[in-house]
Parts: sequence; C-alpha cells; structure tokens
Amino acid sequence: MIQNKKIPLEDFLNTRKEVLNQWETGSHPDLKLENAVKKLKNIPNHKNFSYVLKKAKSEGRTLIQPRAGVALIDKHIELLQFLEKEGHADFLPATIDSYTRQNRYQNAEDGIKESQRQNRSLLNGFPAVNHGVDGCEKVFNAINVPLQARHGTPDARLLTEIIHASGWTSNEGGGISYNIPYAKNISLEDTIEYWQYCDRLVGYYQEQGIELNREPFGPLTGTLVPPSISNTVAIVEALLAATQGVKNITVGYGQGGNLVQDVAALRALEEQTNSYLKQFGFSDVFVTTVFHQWMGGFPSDENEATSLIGYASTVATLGNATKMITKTTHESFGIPTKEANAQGLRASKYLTNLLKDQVLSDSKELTNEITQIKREVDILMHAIVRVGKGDLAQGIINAFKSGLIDVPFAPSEMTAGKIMPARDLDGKIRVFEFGDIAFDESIKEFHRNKLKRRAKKQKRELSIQMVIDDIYAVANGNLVGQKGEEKKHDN
Amino acid sequence: MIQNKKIPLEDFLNTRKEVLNQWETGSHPDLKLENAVKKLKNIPNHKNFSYVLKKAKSEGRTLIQPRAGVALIDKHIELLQFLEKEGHADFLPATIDSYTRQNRYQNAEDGIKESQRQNRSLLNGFPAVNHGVDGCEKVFNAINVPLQARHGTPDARLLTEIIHASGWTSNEGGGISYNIPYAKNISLEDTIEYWQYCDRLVGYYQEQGIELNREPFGPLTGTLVPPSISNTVAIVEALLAATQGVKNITVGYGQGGNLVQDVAALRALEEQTNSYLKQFGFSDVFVTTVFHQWMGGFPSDENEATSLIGYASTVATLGNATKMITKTTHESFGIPTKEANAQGLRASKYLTNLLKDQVLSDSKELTNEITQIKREVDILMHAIVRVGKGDLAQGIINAFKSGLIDVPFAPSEMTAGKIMPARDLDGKIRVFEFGDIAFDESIKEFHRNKLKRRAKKQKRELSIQMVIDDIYAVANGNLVGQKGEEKKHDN
Amino acid sequence: MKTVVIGVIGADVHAVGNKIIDHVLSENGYNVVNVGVLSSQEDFINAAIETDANAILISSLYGHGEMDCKFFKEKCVEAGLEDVKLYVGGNIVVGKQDNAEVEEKFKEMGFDRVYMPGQKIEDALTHLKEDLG
Amino acid sequence: MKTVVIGVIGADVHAVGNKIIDHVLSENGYNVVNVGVLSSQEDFINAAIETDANAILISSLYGHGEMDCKFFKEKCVEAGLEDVKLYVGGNIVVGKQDNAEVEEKFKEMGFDRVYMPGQKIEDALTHLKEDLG
Ligand code: B12
Ligand code: B12
Repeated sequence: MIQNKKIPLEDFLNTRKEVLNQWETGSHPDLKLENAVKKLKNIPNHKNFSYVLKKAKSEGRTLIQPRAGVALIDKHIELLQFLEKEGHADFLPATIDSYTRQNRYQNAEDGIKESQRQNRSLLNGFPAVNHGVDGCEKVFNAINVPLQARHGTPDARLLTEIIHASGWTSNEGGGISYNIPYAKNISLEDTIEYWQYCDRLVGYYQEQGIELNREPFGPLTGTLVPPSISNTVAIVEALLAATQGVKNITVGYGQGGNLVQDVAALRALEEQTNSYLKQFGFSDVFVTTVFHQWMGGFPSDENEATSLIGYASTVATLGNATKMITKTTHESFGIPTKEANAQGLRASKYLTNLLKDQVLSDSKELTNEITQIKREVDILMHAIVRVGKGDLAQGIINAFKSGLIDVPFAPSEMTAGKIMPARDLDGKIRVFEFGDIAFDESIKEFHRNKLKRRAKKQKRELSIQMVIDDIYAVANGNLVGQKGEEKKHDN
Repeated sequence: MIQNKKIPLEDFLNTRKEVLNQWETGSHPDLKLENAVKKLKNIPNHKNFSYVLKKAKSEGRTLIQPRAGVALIDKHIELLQFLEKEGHADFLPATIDSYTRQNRYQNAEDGIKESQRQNRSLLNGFPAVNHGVDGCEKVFNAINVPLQARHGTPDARLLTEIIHASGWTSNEGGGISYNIPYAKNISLEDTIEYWQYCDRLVGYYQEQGIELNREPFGPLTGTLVPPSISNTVAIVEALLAATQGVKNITVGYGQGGNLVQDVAALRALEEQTNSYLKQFGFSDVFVTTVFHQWMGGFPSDENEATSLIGYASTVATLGNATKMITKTTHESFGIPTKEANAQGLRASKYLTNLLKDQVLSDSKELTNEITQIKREVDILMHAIVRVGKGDLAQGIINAFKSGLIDVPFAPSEMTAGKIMPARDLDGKIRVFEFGDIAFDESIKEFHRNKLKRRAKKQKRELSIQMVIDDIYAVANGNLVGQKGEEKKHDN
Repeated sequence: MKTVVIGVIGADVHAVGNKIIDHVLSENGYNVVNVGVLSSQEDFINAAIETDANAILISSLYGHGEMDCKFFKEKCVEAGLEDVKLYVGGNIVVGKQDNAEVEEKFKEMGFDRVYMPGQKIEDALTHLKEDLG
Repeated sequence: MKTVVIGVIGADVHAVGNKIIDHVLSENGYNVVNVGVLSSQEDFINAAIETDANAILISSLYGHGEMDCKFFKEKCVEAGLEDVKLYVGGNIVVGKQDNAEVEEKFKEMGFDRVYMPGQKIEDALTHLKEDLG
C-alpha cells in the first residue's frame, strides 16, 4: 500500500533500473547518477531554475515562460532561440507531445519520422524520451535561460530521468495534477507512486547539493475549477514532493477571470503552501507561485486574444506571481507559430514590466475572498488527512474515491465528477452542485446564495445550461455567461 | 471684462452673425436656428449622444470611441463605417485637422485639393468647416451611432455651429482645455469667450428641448499631468458650460498609469463635478466620465501597444468610466489605418465587456488617494474662486496668470509652466517643483516625501533628467523611469 | 430515435467539449453513445456496431487528428459501417492551417462533415438533421 | 559653441519633445535657440540669421510636415543660409509609411538628416558632432 514516505535509496535505485529499461534511450551513460550530478553541478546560475526563481522572488518580479514544443530537435532549438530572442522569455520549456505523455514511444517515433518526411511537426510537442539525453542536452546547450519539461504525463519517470540528466532544472507535474486532467483510468495509487519516484530523483540530487525546481500543475482541467480545489491539490503535491526531499517548489494557479478572486487565490496559495509545509515539518522549502494565463477556450480574434493576454498579465503582476505561463493569439486554433508565440510573450512582458511596482492592495473584498478560499482549503485538507488515517497519500486517494475532493470536467474516472461550478454575478467561480465534497453547510450556503443571486438577476434557472454558457463565455467576450452564448461565437 | 454669466440671447444672436461670416460655408440655410432645431429634434435615440450615455450610465457600462479623421468626405465615411462594423465602436468621431483647429480654412482647402490629387489624406483630420453642413450631414447620415467633433480648436465657434446643425450631438473642448495644450499665445479671455459661445449654442438648443452633450478635454498635455490639476480644469469647464445652459456633460481624464491613482481620479472627478455643480446651483446636469487610454508616447511594438490598450481598458472598466477613448497599435508612428484603428477598438471592447461585472473595490490605498485628489482640487477651486472675486471666469484667468494653477509641458504661454511632475515609487504622478501653485504646505510635504523616497531608492537626484526618463518610460515598458531610459527605446 | 457515437480519438484527453456534446445532442433528442476521451478507432467502431449507430462524431482537439484518423473510413467499411455518417471536429490538425485545405484532406479521408476550430456542436445540429433525417 | 535653432513647424502644438530637445542639446553644449511650437518657416529662418546658426532642427509631429516643409531649403538658400545644416524629425508624415521612402522624399527636399518616429534627439547627437564639428 502506497504511503507518503520518503523512498529508501536502495528501493529507488532498484526501481530505477526498470525505469531506464523502458526505452532504448534509457541506457545513455549520462544516466549514471554520478555523471548526471557532475553535469548538473556545472550549470551556471542563469540557467538554473531554482536560482532564477529565487532572484525574481526577492525582487518581487513576475517572470514569463511560454509553452512550446515541436517534433524535431533542430526545429525545437530554432523555436526556443526565437522565443528567447524575440519574445524575451525568462524561462523556456519543452512541451512534450501527447504520445510520449502516454508512454507510446513507438507512436512518437513514427511521428518523428513522419515529421522529417513532411518537414513540419506532426507531433504536438517535443518527444524528449525518443530524443534521449543527447537530443535534450543539445537543446539545453542552445539556449541561455533555464529549461523545463512541461507535459501531462501520468508516468513520467523515464522522461524525468532523461531531462534532468540533460541539464533541465525543472519538471512540471504531480501524481494528482498529471492524472485527473490527463488520464482516463490510471489509478491515483499508480500516478502518485510514479511521481514519488520523480520527486525522489530530485531529492537525490538535492542531497548531492543540486537544487532542482518542481512545479505541480495548478490549473487542472482549466475550466471553472474553484480555487480552493486546485489550491488543495497543489498543496498536497507540494507536501508529497517535500517528503521526497524536494526543496524548491512552484505552486500554480490558472486564471479564473475575476481579478479579486484570482489575486486572492494566488495569495492564499502561497501562504497556505508555506504554512502546511511548516505544519508537516518542512521548514526549508523555497516556495514560489506560477499564474497561468486563461486556460479555457480563447477568443479567435487576435486582438481580443492579445487583450485577454494583457489582462492576465495585469492580474499576475498585481497578484505578485513569480512566474506566468503565457498564451498566444493562435490559442483557439492550434499550436502557435513561433512568431505568434513570441508576440504573446512580448505582450505579456510589456505589462509584467510596466506594472512591476504595483500590487493589488487589501480591500474588504480581497481579504474576504482570501479568508473564504483558506477556509475551504483547510476543510478539504482536514478531510484528506482524516480519511488517510494519518497518511497523506492514502488520504488523497481515499478523498478522491469518496468524492470528498472532486475536479469538474475531468476525463479521469478517478474523480467523482459530480461537482458543478458556475460564476456568480461578478464572475467569481462558485459551486452549485457539490456531490460529496467535504465542504460544511456554511460554505455550501455561501456558494448557493451567490449563485441564487445570479440566477435571479439573469432570470433563469441554475442549470447545466448556465454552466455551458459560462464555459463558452470568455471566448465570446463575456465573463459571466449570458443566455444563448453558443450563438455568439461567430463575432 | 469677460464674466461667467449666461450670454443674453440677443448678444448671442448678434455675435452669431459675425461667426457665420467667417467662412463661406457659414451661409448654409440649415444654419438658420429653426431649421437646425427641426433637424435635431428628429434624431433617433440611438444616434443621440446624451441618450446613449445616459443608458450606458444606468447599466454601468463602459462604451468606446476611437479617434478618426481624414480629409475627404467619402473617405471619412468609409473610415467611420469600417470602425462601426469591424471595430464595434459605440460612438464615432470626426477628429478635426490641425489647420481647421487654427482657423486656417484656406490651408485646409489646399489640403483637401492636394488630398484629392494624391488620393490620400494629407490632412491629419476632417476639415468640417470647409465641408460645411452638407458634407457633415452626409457623414452623419452614413452611420448608426452618435457622432462627435473632437479637435483642439481655441476658437471653434463656426465649427460648432456647423456640426450641430448637421446632427452631430456632441462637441469636445473648452476654453481652457482647448487653449493650454493647443495654442501658444491666445489669451484665456478669448478662448473662454469663444467657448461660452459654443456652450451657449448648446444651451439654446437645450431651451428648445434638445439635449446635446459637451465634453471638456480631460488629458490636457497628456504628459504626467497630476490628476488634481486636470480634474480642476474639467470641473471649471463643466461649471462654465452649465452656466450657459448645458445639461449633459462628460468630464474626462487621461490615464496616468498607476491603477489606483487612475481609478481614484475617475471617482473623485465624477463626485466633485457633481458636488460643485450643485454648489453652484446646477442641480439638473447629467454628468458622465470619459477615460482616455494612455495619452503619452506609445511603445512601437504592436503587441506591446495592444497590451497597453488592454491595460487601459482594464482600468477604465474597473474605474467605471462611462466612455473610453481608444488608441491603436500605430500610435507611435502616425495616424492609424482604418484596420489598425478597428483592431484597437476590438481589443478595447473585448475587455470593457469582459470586465463589465467588476469594479475596483475600496481599499485604504484607494480611499486615501481619492481623499488626496479631492483635497487638492478643493484647494485649487478655492484659490480660483478667491482670485476671481466671486467670478469663475475671472478666477481661472487670474489663477493661470499668477501660476496658482499650472499645467506641465504645455505649449501655451498662458500657463506658467513652472510645475514639474514625476512619478513616485509605485508610479503615481506627484509634483516636485510647485512654482506658485495654490497647494498648501501639507500637500507639498506629501508630494515631496513621496518623491524623495523614489530618489533614495533609485539612488539619484530629483531632477529634470528624472522627469525626462519618466516621459520616455512607458514607451520603453517601464512606468517609473529608470536611469538612462533614452537608450532603451530600440527594443 | 437516431443513435450517434461520440468520443475523443487517440491519446487526446480534452474532455470539456465531449461532455458538452453529450449534453447538447441528448437534449436534442439523439441517443448518444459516448466512448469518452482516449478512444481508439476500434472503440468507436465497436460502439457503432453494438448500438447500430447512424453517425459517428469524432472529436480531436490536441493536434494529432490527422494521424489518429488515418484509414478510419476504410476500417468502417470493413466492419460493414459504410452507411454510417462520419463527422470530425475540434482542432483537428497541428497549428493554424488553411481551413479549406484541411477540410479537403479529411473529406478525402472519407469524412462526410469536417468542422474547424470555433465551430461548436450547436453548428452541427442542422447538418445532423439533414443527414440522418 | 555651436548654435542650433530648434522648433516645431506649422500648426503643430506638440510641445513635449521640443522641451526635451532644448534641454538635451543645451546639456550637450549647444547654444540652443528655440522658436517653440506653431512656428512658420520664416520664424526658423529669421532666428537662424539673427543668431548665425550652424544648424536648424525642425520638429514636426502632427502629420503635416510634408506640406509645412515645402520649399524650406529654397527659402534658406535665398536667405543666404545655404551652409546651414537642415535636420527634420518627429512624426513627419501622415500615418505609418515606408521609412526609406519618407527619408528620400525629405532628402530630395534638401534636408541633410531625416529622423523617423521612435528616433529620439539623443540619436542625433553623434550626427550633430559629425556635421558641425
Ligand atoms: C482546456 C484545454 C486543455 C485542458 C484540457 C482539460 C481536459 N482534460 O479537458 C488541459 C490543460 C489539460 C489541456 C491539455 C493539453 N492541450 Co489543450 N486546450 C485547452 C483549450 C484551452 C480549451 C479546450 C476547451 O475545453 N474548450 C471549450 C470546449 C467547449 O470547446 P472544444 O473543446 O473546442 O469543443 C467544442 C468544439 O470544438 C466542437 N467540437 C469538438 N469536437 C467536435 C466534433 C464534431 C463532429 C463537431 C461537429 C464539433 C466538435 O464542439 C465542442 C462543444 O461546443 C484549447 C484551446 C482553445 N480552444 O482555446 C487547448 C488546445 C485544444 N490544447 C492543445 C494542446 C496541444 C494540449 C496539450 C498537448 C498541451 C499543450 N501543448 O498545451 C495537452 C494535451 C493533452 C492530451 N493528451 O490531450 C492545443 C491543440 C493544438 C492543435 N490542435 O494544434 C489547443 C488548441 C491549444 C493550442 N492552441 O495550442 N488542454
Ligand atoms: C502627447 C501627444 C499629444 C498631446 C500634445 C500635448 C502638447 N501640447 O505637447 C495632445 C493630446 C495635445 C496632442 C494633440 C494632437 N495630436 Co498628438 N500625440 C501625442 C503623442 C501621444 C505623444 C507625443 C509626445 O509627447 N511624445 C514624447 C516626446 C518626448 O517624444 P516626441 O514628441 O516624439 O519627440 C521626440 C522625438 O520625436 C525626437 N524628435 C522630434 N523632433 C525631432 C527633430 C529632430 C531633428 C530630431 C533629431 C529628433 C526629433 O526627439 C524628441 C525627444 O526625444 C503622439 C504619439 C506617440 N508618440 O506616441 C501623438 C501624435 C504625435 N499626435 C498626433 C496627432 C494627429 C494629434 C492631433 C492632430 C489630434 C489627433 N488626431 O489625435 C493633435 C494635434 C494638435 C496640433 N495642432 O498639433 C499624431 C500625428 C500623426 C501623424 N504624424 O501621422 C500622433 C503620432 C498620434 C497618432 N498616431 O495619431 N497630441
């Protein structure tokens, strides 16, 4: 039975042999730990995620990072260099393709071949496992900022081994956040175990004096996720990672749309991650936050998209996030060209820089919202610990099983999928169908009242149609969905 | 000696004869008042500025209006139709060319001819006086939203006659705001008299049951103008207009850059305009506000410009302005193409709509800033009334003469030009050189302290170079100027 | 009552649109058989055979649609489903490509209706009525 | 000490750049004669004659620069100022136009240096040094 305990070195090393056998690139000599350690120790500060994040945090700056990944190494290098030079990206990614995410390395191999043949990327990301340490290191050497793998891989153990051994100093993901939104019927037992492995590797490096950064994936399904739910998942994953020895963690949050709720969520997230880490006995973990620009359906008009990117940047900066993941004007169509990607970065950087001297100051609305989110998170955390009978891993597994915690619109059968969110009158995300979620009656009352007020004002029922309208709304230029949103999208 | 008194009808009609003689188009039969009244009474609500503003105000919406004007009638129509259809503009303008603004109708005529010959606009706006009532009415009939003249004309009497007689239901300007930033050595006595005439015409129409809108030009020089100064000018012009019988006034404010200061300025402006109107005995004037997107030097990169437009839209909407004047990605280069103009509108509209359900909620920072601005405005108003010995027109003339009120960076010799503003640490506009401005010692102390803190943090002197850096800063992506801004503009 | 099979093909986990399609088609009187995300060609075909479906609506959002849909029509014919209408929609190729070209490509592959980014399920309702009666 | 005449030509009231140019050139050791905004060709020429200037720096921001600068060189020559360097800068034409074409147009009109939008006065300092010594 899986537990939230640090994996003993010996067990780890045993599993490691199997992991490195999963695909031929696992046999690269740099995957010998002493070689990898040597390589990682030589990475200069400016290419080290943890270092650059700490510096930004101390300066109160919001740094930016795009999504980007194509099938072929040279094209990926070209793309990243372009984003560094023309987009002024502070961090670079390799967004991993979907076959690799499902460990379908043979499909990925076909995709690489086909991409070579057609001279365009047929994969939606960079197949890092197939390219192996040589390919990944080539990418790393071609750029001047820290590099991170961004994916959505339930079992990312081999991928994680390869990227860190290639000098990549951060890895996105987690046993919950890379399961619930990214899989259908893989158990949480399995994914938590896989990610304990990934974290343990980082813990190992940490023991050798190498501080790598880890980033739980905050936005989950990116679709009307109530802040307390995504924050709870982020905090749990931070605790799981810290247990394996990770010391540099960036917790994430996806823009919801209401300025105050978003800033409240960011502030609650940072404060509660720190306080839960302390409570669980981890006093030396360095925590930063990452804000994801709007993760739901985007407007198709490029000026509207840029405007939304600008608004997201305003929120991230006023909310004092340390990092922001950017979107592009191509978002509603498909993977962006490098030009579109760089343009999104420029639009973003302009505002993170312009507004660097400002934060959203405390108002009653803001402090109330922070209090509300924290109270909900505390209740969820309490329920998780309770049903784990003292073990956090068991707790989160059981909590999902019994629906005490639940994520809306997820593909995974591991979450109940009973919770139903909708926006209140000023666009804050609330819940109207609770399923079995562990909220107490007063919290439920709070949510219900907010939504009743909206239903009354809009003269309509609280129903699934309202939720669909909310899902379509932002692409149409509304935050709070209007009746008949589906008809408005051709503007 | 000019006084703030309603012009007797007879005097007005006498002057009117002279005014209509200034250029041949003044003889058009529709300039007979009874004809104009008939025409204006037939304008449908949706093309009536006052009506549409009132509706927006009651719904709490922020509507948008571009700047736009070219030399030839047909091209101007094409432009406006494009902005209505592709940009979803709520109001349309004719931005008047600079020769017309200086009453150089012969130069404007040459410009029209040359534009016809070269088939492109050589004028920077629409020469409404030369085109006369027929041309102006043709424009009005070609569109479906209210139309306004936007200019910068010290003596706009003939222009005003022509546009209103053509069905245009709003006129921008004022005796101070269309002098100080737009002229060199025309006296305030003269321009206030000219604009009393323009307001009296609107008052005349009002007496016939036709409510036209008037809009003092808020941003003045658009360059680091402290909010209390531009708000004071706006309030004085609202009072001058109300005295002539104007009942629908939109007071304006140009984005300064700091979110809280800008929202505070908007709120203070609306509240104090209303309260001073009441104090001066006008209880039935309908007041709205207009927010101008960033009026200083723009960034040249189009994505950065769109991002700045998005930020401005965020501020306007959170500050609950009833109207917003938009900018474009071409701003730093030259008059925008119709496409660029429509794109600016789309980017703007997207956010005014997305954020319509949100306002910036009260915080200590916000209420302090509102209090500060109001206190400064009260002191300036007090000084104006004092040196006017009871007459507002004399008051503002004398106050400018003695430097009790002063506008920075203005071309006009009618303002002392001694005041010197700079940004404090979070980008709020403060004053470090006061000249003879009527602030009391405690206000000066407040400003000095704020700026001393910045100088200390930036390890530099409070100097003209700091001001120049602040002027260059926004185009470079900074709000608070950094040392050596002039070297950064080629990004 | 007409039966339609819906689902998201390949290694694609985009679930939001799929849930909405399920709801909207059910509301509009179709018998919806939803194979969900991460579905293979076989999952769609088996469901269509089992339920005697009139149409198969494939969603592909993540960009690999072109690869995942290869030879789907042929397999349908093999399985005796030559008369079942085939629809595909979502973000079916990688990146922002020319709509007309993409449509042609998928029509050549044997799809009857091809939907581009921004076209919602609501846009397909009249087509479904036309095609299935 | 070299003398330069600066100002903003025509019906143009953009005063901010002019004030900065005045400050920057003075700081850099020039004797600056500023005719200010709303200045005619004659205002520039008279100031140059009176002060025996080495260069005239015309600003035009508002778009009418092309019309306002017509025959300026010719008038300078007539006034005996053929050796005075002529600079022009700001937003000298209406709209976003091709930089190279605009530069050529103004060079043909007799200007020695032509500055495009975004070029600040600081960018002209080395040129001034080159041209005036
Ligand atoms: C939310 C989202 C996510 C969430 C999904 C959560 C979940 N599990 O559902 C998360 C964050 C997990 C995610 C992950 C990824 N995503 Co994603 N995602 C989106 C996003 C922003 C919105 C999708 C959405 O929910 N829209 C709202 C719903 C209601 O609309 P819809 O899905 O389009 O469906 C409607 C219509 O398309 C239509 N429709 C759909 N199918 C069909 C079929 C027929 C027959 C008909 C008639 C109509 C129809 O009707 C539906 C209902 O109206 C889109 C971009 C966008 N649209 O703005 C990108 C997008 C789809 N994602 C993309 C990618 C690449 C990924 C990732 C690979 C990661 C990455 N590189 O960013 C992974 C893929 C993981 C995987 N294995 O699949 C790309 C696809 C690129 C391409 N095609 O070129 C997009 C377009 C973004 C982009 N421009 O890069 N994503
Ligand atoms: C502030 C501003 C105003 C203020 C001016 C206040 C005042 N009295 O000074 C107000 C609001 C009053 C105004 C009015 C108008 N403006 Co205006 N304004 C601007 C704006 C936003 C900034 C100008 C500025 O102060 N920049 C900061 C200073 C420091 O930079 P600068 O002026 O460019 O000067 C620097 C350089 O250009 C260079 N430089 C300048 N001259 C020279 C000469 C030489 C030889 C050299 C080497 C260098 C050099 O050095 C200077 C210092 O570094 C610009 C657009 C922009 N740049 O973003 C439009 C802009 C100049 N305005 C414009 C227009 C059209 C007008 C109006 C006609 C109204 C309208 N249609 O909007 C009126 C004109 C009135 C008139 N009669 O002149 C247009 C000109 C269009 C064109 N050329 O095609 C612009 C470009 C905006 C646009 N894209 O439409 N404006």
